[in-house]
Amino acid sequence: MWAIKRYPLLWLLPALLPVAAFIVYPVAYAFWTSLHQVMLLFPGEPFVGFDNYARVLTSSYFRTAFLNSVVFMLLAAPLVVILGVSAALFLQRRFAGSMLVRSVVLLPWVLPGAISAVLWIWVFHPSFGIINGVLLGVGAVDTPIQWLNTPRLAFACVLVAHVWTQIPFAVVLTMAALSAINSETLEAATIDCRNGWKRFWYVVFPEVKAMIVVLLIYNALIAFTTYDLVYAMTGGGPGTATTLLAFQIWRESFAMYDFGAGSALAFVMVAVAALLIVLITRALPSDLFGERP
Amino acid sequence: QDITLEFVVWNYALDTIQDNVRRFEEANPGIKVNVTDYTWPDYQDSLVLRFRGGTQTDLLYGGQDWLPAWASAGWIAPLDKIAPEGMIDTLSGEMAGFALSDVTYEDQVYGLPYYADTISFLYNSEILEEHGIEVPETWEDATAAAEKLKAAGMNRPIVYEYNQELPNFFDAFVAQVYGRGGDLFDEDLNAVFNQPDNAAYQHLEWLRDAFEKELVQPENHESNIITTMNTGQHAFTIVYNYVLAAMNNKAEQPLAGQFSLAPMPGEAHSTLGFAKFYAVTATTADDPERAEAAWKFIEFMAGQPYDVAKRWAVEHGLGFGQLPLLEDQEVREAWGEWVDMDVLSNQIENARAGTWTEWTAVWSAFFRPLLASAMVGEISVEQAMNDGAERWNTLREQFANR
Amino acid sequence: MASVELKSVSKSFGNVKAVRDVSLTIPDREFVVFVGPSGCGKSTLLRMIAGLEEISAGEISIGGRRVNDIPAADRGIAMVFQSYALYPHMTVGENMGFGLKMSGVPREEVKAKVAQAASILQIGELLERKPRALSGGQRQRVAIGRAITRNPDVFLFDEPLSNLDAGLRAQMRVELARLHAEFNATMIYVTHDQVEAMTLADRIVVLNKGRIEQQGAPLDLYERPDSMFVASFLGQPKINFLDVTMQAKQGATVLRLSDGHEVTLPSGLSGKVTPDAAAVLGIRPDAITVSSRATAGAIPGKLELVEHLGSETLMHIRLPEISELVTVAAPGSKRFKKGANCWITFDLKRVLLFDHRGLRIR
Amino acid sequence: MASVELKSVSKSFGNVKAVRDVSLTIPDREFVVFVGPSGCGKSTLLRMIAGLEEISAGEISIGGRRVNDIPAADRGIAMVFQSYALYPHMTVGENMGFGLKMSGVPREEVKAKVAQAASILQIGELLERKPRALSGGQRQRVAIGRAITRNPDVFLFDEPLSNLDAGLRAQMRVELARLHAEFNATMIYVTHDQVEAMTLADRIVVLNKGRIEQQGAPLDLYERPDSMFVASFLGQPKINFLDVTMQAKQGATVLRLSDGHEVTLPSGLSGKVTPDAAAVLGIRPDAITVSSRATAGAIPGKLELVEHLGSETLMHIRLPEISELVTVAAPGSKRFKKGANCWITFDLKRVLLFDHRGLRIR
Amino acid sequence: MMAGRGNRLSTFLIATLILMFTGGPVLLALYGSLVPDRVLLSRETSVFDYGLSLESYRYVFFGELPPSYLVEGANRSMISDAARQVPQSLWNSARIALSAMALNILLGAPAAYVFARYAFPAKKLSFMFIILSPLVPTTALVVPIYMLMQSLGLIGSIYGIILVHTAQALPFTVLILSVFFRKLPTELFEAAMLDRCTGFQGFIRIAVPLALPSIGATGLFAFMLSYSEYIFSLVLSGEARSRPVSVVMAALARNTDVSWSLLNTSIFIAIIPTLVLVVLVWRFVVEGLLSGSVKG
Ligand SMILES: Nc1ncnc2c1ncn2[C@@H]1O[C@H](COP(=O)(O)OP(=O)(O)OP(=O)(O)O)[C@@H](O)[C@H]1O
Ligand SMILES: Nc1ncnc2c1ncn2[C@@H]1O[C@H](COP(=O)(O)OP(=O)(O)OP(=O)(O)O)[C@@H](O)[C@H]1O
Ligand SMILES: [Mg+2]
Ligand SMILES: [Mg+2]
Repeated sequence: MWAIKRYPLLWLLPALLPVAAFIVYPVAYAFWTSLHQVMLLFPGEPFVGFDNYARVLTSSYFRTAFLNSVVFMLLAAPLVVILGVSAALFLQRRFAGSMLVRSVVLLPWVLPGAISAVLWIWVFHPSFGIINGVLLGVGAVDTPIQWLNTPRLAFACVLVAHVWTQIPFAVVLTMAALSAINSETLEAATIDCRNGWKRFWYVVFPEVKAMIVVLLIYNALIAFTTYDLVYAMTGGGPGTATTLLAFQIWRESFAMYDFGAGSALAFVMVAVAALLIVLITRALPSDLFGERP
Repeated sequence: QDITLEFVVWNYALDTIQDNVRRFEEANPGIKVNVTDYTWPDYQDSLVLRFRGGTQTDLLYGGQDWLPAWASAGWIAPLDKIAPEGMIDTLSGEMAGFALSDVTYEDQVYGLPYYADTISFLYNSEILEEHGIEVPETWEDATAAAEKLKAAGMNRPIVYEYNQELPNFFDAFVAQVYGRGGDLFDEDLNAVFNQPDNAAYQHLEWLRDAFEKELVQPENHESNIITTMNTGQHAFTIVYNYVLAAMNNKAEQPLAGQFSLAPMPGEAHSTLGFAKFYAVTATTADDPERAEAAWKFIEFMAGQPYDVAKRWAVEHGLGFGQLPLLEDQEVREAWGEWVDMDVLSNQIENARAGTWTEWTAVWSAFFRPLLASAMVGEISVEQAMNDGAERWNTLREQFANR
Repeated sequence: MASVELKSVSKSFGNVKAVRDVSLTIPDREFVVFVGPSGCGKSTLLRMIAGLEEISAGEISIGGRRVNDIPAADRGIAMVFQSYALYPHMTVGENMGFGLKMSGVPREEVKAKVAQAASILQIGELLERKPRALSGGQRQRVAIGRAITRNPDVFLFDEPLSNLDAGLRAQMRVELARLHAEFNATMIYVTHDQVEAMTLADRIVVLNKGRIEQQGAPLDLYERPDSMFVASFLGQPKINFLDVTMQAKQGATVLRLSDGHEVTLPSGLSGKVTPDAAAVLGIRPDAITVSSRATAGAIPGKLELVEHLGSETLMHIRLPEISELVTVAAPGSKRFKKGANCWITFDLKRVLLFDHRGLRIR
Repeated sequence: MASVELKSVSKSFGNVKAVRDVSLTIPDREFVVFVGPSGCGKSTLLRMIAGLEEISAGEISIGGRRVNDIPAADRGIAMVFQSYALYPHMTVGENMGFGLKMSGVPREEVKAKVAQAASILQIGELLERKPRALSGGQRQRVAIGRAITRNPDVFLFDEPLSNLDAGLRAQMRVELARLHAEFNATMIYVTHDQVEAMTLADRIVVLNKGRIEQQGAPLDLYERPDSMFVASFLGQPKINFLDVTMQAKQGATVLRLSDGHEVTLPSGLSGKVTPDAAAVLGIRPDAITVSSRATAGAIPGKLELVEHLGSETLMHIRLPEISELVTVAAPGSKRFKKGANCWITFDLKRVLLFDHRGLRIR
Repeated sequence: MMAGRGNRLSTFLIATLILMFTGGPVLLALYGSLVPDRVLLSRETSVFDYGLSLESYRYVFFGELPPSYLVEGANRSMISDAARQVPQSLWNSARIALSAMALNILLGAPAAYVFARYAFPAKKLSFMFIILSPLVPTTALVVPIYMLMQSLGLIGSIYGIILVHTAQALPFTVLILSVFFRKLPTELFEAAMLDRCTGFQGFIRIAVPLALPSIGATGLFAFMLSYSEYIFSLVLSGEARSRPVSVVMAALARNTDVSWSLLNTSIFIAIIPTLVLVVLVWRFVVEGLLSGSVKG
């Protein structure tokens, strides 16, 4: 019954089944939808082939939203990983108050997304935000900066907020991975290299590389597919500055009652995300997917 | 046998809703009402999901912009189906014109107002006084006033609710166009707003100019407008009346009492009036037992003697579609705390209903990003208006042929 | 200049005292070997010198510079870890060249040095493998290689040859000696192998329970141990101890075994002899002669176990009258039979005497 | 019944052939020791018997039952891993008791057995510690403890004593011998320690590059090696090899060293002697006598290096005329000086002769 | 390893930077929860005039209306019943997120273990399946999943949410855990085999305890994913009784009738228990467990 060699499926099914039930079935359904005209205000759900795809790909928002999403992801995922890993490395140090810092680092994680948005609005708000307060207070600027109302700045701000929310997980995962490194390997490294950065790059990084790849994939996916925080902060604006592709799925489906188009857009994003995963795993080869030696 | 009605709301002042429901239950033994609330931005999506998923829903808050779509999709039912003969006519008679228009689709009344309100032009009277500025009569006045304030060191005199994902964004724009005395559509529902002499066209240009001159500070949620205006760094805003009530709330806000309502600038001083209403789903209307209970509920909430509507007005400053309440002493007294009743009454009388079709909501979702882009100068006003008009016409055709 | 100096160094893990108040001066270029029973603190001491272990008390200087707060990388040391501590993701070659690469040595030179070390260690053909595809002894050699490619001031070796076969070990011993001569580095070396200790060391430091028990030149320690502990620790097979009482007789010292046999020491200790004092006689297995016939003064015994090691034979002889087991090492493979009666005599010049506290009586 | 039988067993890792066509029968209760150079496949062989390594070719039976496809857990085996493989999250006590616990032995009994093993291994006071708080030798003892608490049919020991000090190692050796006698288990033991091999083994199997080179009783192998490899592998210090040419002279065999010196073997080999055939003379260090004066037939040499091991002295003597280095082991600490001239003679009864392929000529 | 001895000043500076970046906004929330809006927003008055006030906390926990609620001649103050749902929603979230976490570990760890340590037919395929399943944006799945749940009768209960959250986190749980399981030395499992462990026992007694830090980290991941998930929590929870924190907090954050201080109070009340839990697990995530097991 428990023999793994003979019944590997028995060990896998508990994980595969829920995923299949709550992801594969809905995905299949969504795919079906993407090939049909499913508009709630119109009768019937006729098959339309790839019309929906053509429609979303040629829609007015697609180009901007797609670029925004891709840039957002290309910035957010590496930023989260780099900052998270650096913080994790730093937090391995023991110093007075290190436990406090370790705990505080987790704070962004325990805040629901809507709340993070509120707090960051408060940070960036032109009239009562803390940053402008400080800048005005010290006389660095004489008129408040319109953080969230200036296209480039708004993009940067939502990026900061997004990175902020994702860092704790990166820290936790990296620290867990770091703790799984044989301490003597690290000791050997402290003898071999005096340069902490090199020590990280040559000894520590290879040991946590697989985990970093997972982190990158996860963060790329998250950055590519979430929009709650961004929309709560900017509503996608000003103009189209922070309009994200993932939100358009929602808009097509629920605001325009066109579920076919929404689903089609989702599968366009799947294609991009899959490409992305392939790129990440190619760029950072790790034995993540291989057979065990 | 108890009946439990499923009542879906957005969660503005949820405790008051629940208190009202409790009172209803006390008055109507045997009927229980289960309240499910969603946030305003999620509300219509959640309802669409409930409709599509077939989740038991008896009563709900409706909105003027969704009514034609929901009614034509067969999700909600006309109240005649559940109300006693003649009752609806009676109640309609006491409704403000824009409110009645908003709850009516193809000549049938689908709801009774939960609240009905106008979108208003608000200003900080102390600031205006301090700078010797008159209350703007026209949009050009508004620009002039804002420029004067800006010159005097006020960074962004106008606070503007700018969130392309909320229907409010479109509603506010329409209200401003109505202030100018124009409309976006002609009698036959043709889009005319892409003509440069159309008021909408001109107003969008006005907005674009105001943004360009850095007179406007966008806020993406009305709740932020309350706090932002209360920092005293801004003089004007355009928003729902109950927001004014919150801005002038002495218990909470530092500058309470400084904010006043002015007639919407423009030649007509008109504005958009709208109604949110209690509606009944089609499935419930078809089930006699539930239908009866549902009617009792709607009648309790929105029917005579309008106690609940009055409560909303008194406690939260929500407007109402039931005209008799305008004369109610208690209401006038409570409102007097935060608004000049005469100005407000005038504005209400001067308000117009919007143009709501089956495809308005869909179109508005498409049009709002265009508006937003045009305001900040990403695209030209002309392009925004033309694209919007084109989409309008396509949709109109599609719906005609469906 | 890379003398190593320990001043009253101590180390505790929680309430385990691993190293207690060790003071030791190792001059530049000396080859010092630490020996001591398992768990006596050898590795801990090495790790403290390397800077891998916080120093609980005391002070360590390398080349005259206090290094307590200097990070490991800056102490100018190379170390072979007892547990190897290879970098699992690097090939053998990369493992060995890593230290050099990190010191900025050009790639070509690294390669040459690695190749040289690999050929010394006979792992030339394994350079491309990852550590997990190596045998235990091969891993250990990589660990050695990692240290000897470098050119440090101080080498720290923690049982570097323990997993190698005898032949290889002998070769490596020679190589290490050569390395020492060549590099002019100070060497601190931990081993359990007596041959290594005796042949390599300029000085042996015997540790016991975290303390230095005795230190000195190898042969000195072997022949003139200060205590029973040192006497028994060095020398293989172990020294035999027999309880005796001492008597001074006509200037000579007479030791009486518990069965009444008397052994008269040729050289006098008489001045120090308290009559009838209990003492312990120590005699190395190779200082005992076994004969199959009784001779004058010989002590009778019975062969309990005979072990043939090839080049020598170990005989475990029970002395029935004092019921002690004595080990005798005889060269070659003597054909004594198990259970046979025999008579043993001591090489009196090599008898060591200890008092009741285990300290040597000279 | 736990005989172990290997039939033409091979193992490859990719294109590395670790074990080649090994056939071996180990009767029940035998104590077999595997020796061989580092990397020759000892551990691999052990792991194959244990069932940890897929068998590339051949067949293994335990107790007469083919076990190729029987999982490790069901082979009735206890093993000490070369790398210990302690469970890091368990205390020493838990590590040692884990196997018993898994076999459903009652808690009390586990505790008793663990306590007993711990006291044998002298780690009684460490039972509550985690492995990472142990010294290398302590960890190794825990690894042994994990095996000996159990009562398997076959014990597999992979260099179990390599990190222990000499004294402890001697004690453990005795304990293992006792254990063997007591448990009636078959023992397969890998070691690099010749003393262990010679004293513990019923039979020694010498491996070389994945093949069995020779097997037999310890003393047999030492005294009658089949090949130069075995001769040089066993015995410490290593046997000396000198190139000679053979001649039959009057029924005796005369070996001519390259400098013309002749050594006449007392017992005849003449039948096999091809005149002027090249051969190799093997002579163990302890079969050479060194004298400071020239005697008849003695070969002159010069002392290059003297190593004092305490109980014996190793002299490395250069024979100038044939420029070979010969190692001589003499008991005690001989006071020869480095650089002194000396003359060596061979114990002719102990001379071994090998042909050009390295095989013994008898 | 010896503690990094980086220079004290740099340690202090970096620590401060991290504290300010990660903790700053939350500190703002704490401040905001203790100060009424009229003080917070006003340029003229400051905390020192009014002192800190716990009235919002009292409202959330005891339903005690703030004194300002009853101020004569003012609208009622901006309080919302949603704030009073916070404690209940925390309880809901705790049940949902803890269940999702437990399910993730229970269901995911065996699969991860098998992926990490065994070769079997169709391994690649099932692994690809696991990897690719989270690619589809959840927005596209809302309708099908809603309808699926509707047909299972799980709308309006926490069970549907638990299931969905579990399924959403599982692919990553498996991925992360298999990376960790891969790092465990093979020898340990070999030793376990010889100690007569079955595959299952090897998993339970060796792999799981050794991977505990990583299981902790993964568990935190699943927990937090569930805790902060919004869309499914919203649409599947239905009425207030089964609503998790994320939904209630969003309701507060997006509502006009909630004062800042009440919102901030709710934020605080919502995060403290979670933070405590997360920090507890977190403390042992950083414990290295592997040292001293194998040589080499
Ligand atoms: N995974 C592997 N891949 C390739 N080669 C391997 C692998 N494992 C072992 N080997 C090789 O197989 C040979 C036999 O290894 P094994 O561990 O059995 O040696 P050993 O006799 O135990 O040596 P030692 O005495 O050093 O422990 C070695 O040469 C080793 O390099
Ligand atoms: N982390 C620790 N916690 C508690 N005790 C420890 C720890 N590390 C080592 N010890 C103890 O300190 C003592 C010295 O350990 P050390 O490793 O220095 O011994 P050693 O002399 O190298 O022994 P061996 O010859 O067995 O390697 C041992 O008794 C060991 O049990
Ligand atoms: Mg040690
Ligand atoms: Mg081995």
